[in-house]
Amino acid sequence: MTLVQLTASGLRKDFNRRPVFSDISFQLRPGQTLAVAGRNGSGKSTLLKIVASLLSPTAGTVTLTVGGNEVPARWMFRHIGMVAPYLHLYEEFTALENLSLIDRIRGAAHTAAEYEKLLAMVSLERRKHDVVRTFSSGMKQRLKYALAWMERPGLLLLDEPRTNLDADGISMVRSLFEEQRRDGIVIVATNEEDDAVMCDDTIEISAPRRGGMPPPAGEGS
Amino acid sequence: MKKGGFLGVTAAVFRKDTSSEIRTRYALNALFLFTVTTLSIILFSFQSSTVPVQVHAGLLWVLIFFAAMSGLSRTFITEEDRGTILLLKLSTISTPVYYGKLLFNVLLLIALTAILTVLYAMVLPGFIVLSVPTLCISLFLGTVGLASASTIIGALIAKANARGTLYPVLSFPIVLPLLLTVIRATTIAMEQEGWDAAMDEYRVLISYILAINAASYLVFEYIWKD
Amino acid sequence: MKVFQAILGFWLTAVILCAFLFPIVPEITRWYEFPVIPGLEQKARILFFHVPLAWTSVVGFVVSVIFAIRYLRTKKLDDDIRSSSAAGLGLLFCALTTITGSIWAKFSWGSFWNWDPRETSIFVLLLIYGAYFALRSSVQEDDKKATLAAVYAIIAGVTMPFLMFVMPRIIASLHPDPIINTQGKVSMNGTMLTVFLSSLAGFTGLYFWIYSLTVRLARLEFKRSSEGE
Amino acid sequence: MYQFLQDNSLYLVLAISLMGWAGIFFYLKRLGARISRLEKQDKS
Repeated sequence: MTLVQLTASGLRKDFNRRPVFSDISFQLRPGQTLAVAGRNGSGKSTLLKIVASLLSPTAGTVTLTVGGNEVPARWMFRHIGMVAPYLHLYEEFTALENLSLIDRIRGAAHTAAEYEKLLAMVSLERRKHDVVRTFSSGMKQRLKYALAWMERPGLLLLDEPRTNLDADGISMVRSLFEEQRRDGIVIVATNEEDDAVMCDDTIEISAPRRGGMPPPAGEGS
Repeated sequence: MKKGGFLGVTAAVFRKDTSSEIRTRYALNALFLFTVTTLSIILFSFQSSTVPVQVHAGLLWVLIFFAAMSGLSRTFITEEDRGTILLLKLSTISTPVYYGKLLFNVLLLIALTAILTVLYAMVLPGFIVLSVPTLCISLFLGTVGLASASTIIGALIAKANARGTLYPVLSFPIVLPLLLTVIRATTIAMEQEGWDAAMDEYRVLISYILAINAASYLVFEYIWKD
Repeated sequence: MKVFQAILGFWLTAVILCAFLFPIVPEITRWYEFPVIPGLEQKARILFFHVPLAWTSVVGFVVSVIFAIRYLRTKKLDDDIRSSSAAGLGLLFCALTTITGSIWAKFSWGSFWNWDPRETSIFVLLLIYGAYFALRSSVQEDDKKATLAAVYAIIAGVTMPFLMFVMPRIIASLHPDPIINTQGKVSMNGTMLTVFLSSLAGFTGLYFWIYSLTVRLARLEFKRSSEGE
Repeated sequence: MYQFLQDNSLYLVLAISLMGWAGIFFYLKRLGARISRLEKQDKS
């Protein structure tokens, strides 16, 4: 794993000229964790997507530095692992195929043993040859963790980390989280108090009100 | 691209799309049904009447065009619809994704064109070709050009609503110069001997392919982001 | 701006007067006479209006593509406003071209539409404009709409020259009818050419006048809609 | 009357064109003035 540092400054996102949030700044060094809290529709997911550079902000910048060098936005994905409800897997492939296909597309080539290890970590080793379409939503969530963890990313982004997970799954997420916070960064977007208290810091986002209008609907939290 | 290399990643995207297509047959089923229905409609309407050569050339390309319209946008639309595009975005940059999908579309359309042409020649005896090399070269260049244009428009359309109707509407003015040229080249193949009779047309087709691919390369980055 | 408008007003008035009042004679003796173009005679006068209209619709397209490229670079919605305004105006001029063209075609060639190379080209331009606005209307979000429209304008801008190049070669072979070629053989004398070029300049000026109005209006609308919410 | 119009149809077309152009010209001028007024309103 490479040591990364993340700086977000003055982030703001508008949808159709309607502000979702504005002026969000934070800085995270290796070993730091951040919780993003806020009501449904306040733009937690939007913020996470912007940090992952999946979406460009209306204003502000996100910079990721690795060993002191700034990573250009289009290459940021290399240092990011993400788990989110809106991130979907290739359902026509098996768990193992999902891992190996994405691995190849990432330009890396892990060994079969490493895939096995990852699948064992998320307790999917017995279903590795089943297509994802037949998986329960909890199992899909586990597979997403395996995908996010495969490259040992410097920056882990978790949106609603416990969605669909059972007690076992939640403790697995916990241990991943502890493992990551040793020298990596974690950002968690969550509604749950339990997740937020694990983190060093919490930022609360809320839509800048304009004449009492409710924040825009549609963009999932 | 350091690790894996650009070509390796492009190949990986292509492989992913191919095996996905083999598993799901989203495009293949649509294309197969399309071919069967349109060919039989043409067969019924022509019966045994003889038609001029140009009509055959035109008709063949109308078939290929609409086949492309029914099949080639899938590769981007399915990613967008199923939300897997985010997984791709988190895994690589725009260019290899574009070229992987372009390669997939080109090969799919080449295969389809080959099958369509053979079927067409078998079913309609009026389709007589004097120069098979000219026909092959024109079909090849035309198909590559059509697939290139369809791929970038497909990427565009995947982000919009009302895609089904919009796809041919957006594509038609873009591919019209290509279609007109390739129809002419096909007509030449049916009328004249020698593979170089349609040299001018080849030049136009090749420069069209180069131009549309250069433009796609430059703009795809912007479609990819957001 | 005032001066520009006054000059434009006189300029185009003069063009209209010259275009209609200068006599068309078989044998040119005086400077203000136009030569007879076989098959067109008095109908040749529409040339001074129809061709500039077609020209401006192409100008509209080019302006739209230029601002589309700029939008992708700057991501400022103002460039999208300029790009789409140019396209909207281009569409209007393109429609006018089609109408005047087919009226001319009716009187010269006997039918409203002949699929001659230029007619087909302008028709395709019309299709591109139509597709451009269809695409715009199918996207809700501003940024995305602007980006997709810009990309489409650029792709169309790349393929359009092929059409201009390919079309005359293809159609000529399908329509060997010599009547259709009269347009290609239009022979102008110096006076005619001067009036023609003045008209081109005048219409281009008119285009940019209307264009600046459209852009200002669109900006106002844009500002109002973002404040109104 | 009809004969007169037919003989001078060119002038008729000219007159119509001139009137059309004048109409467009003054319409655009008025439009420009109205837009300027709105722009001023927006600024203040």
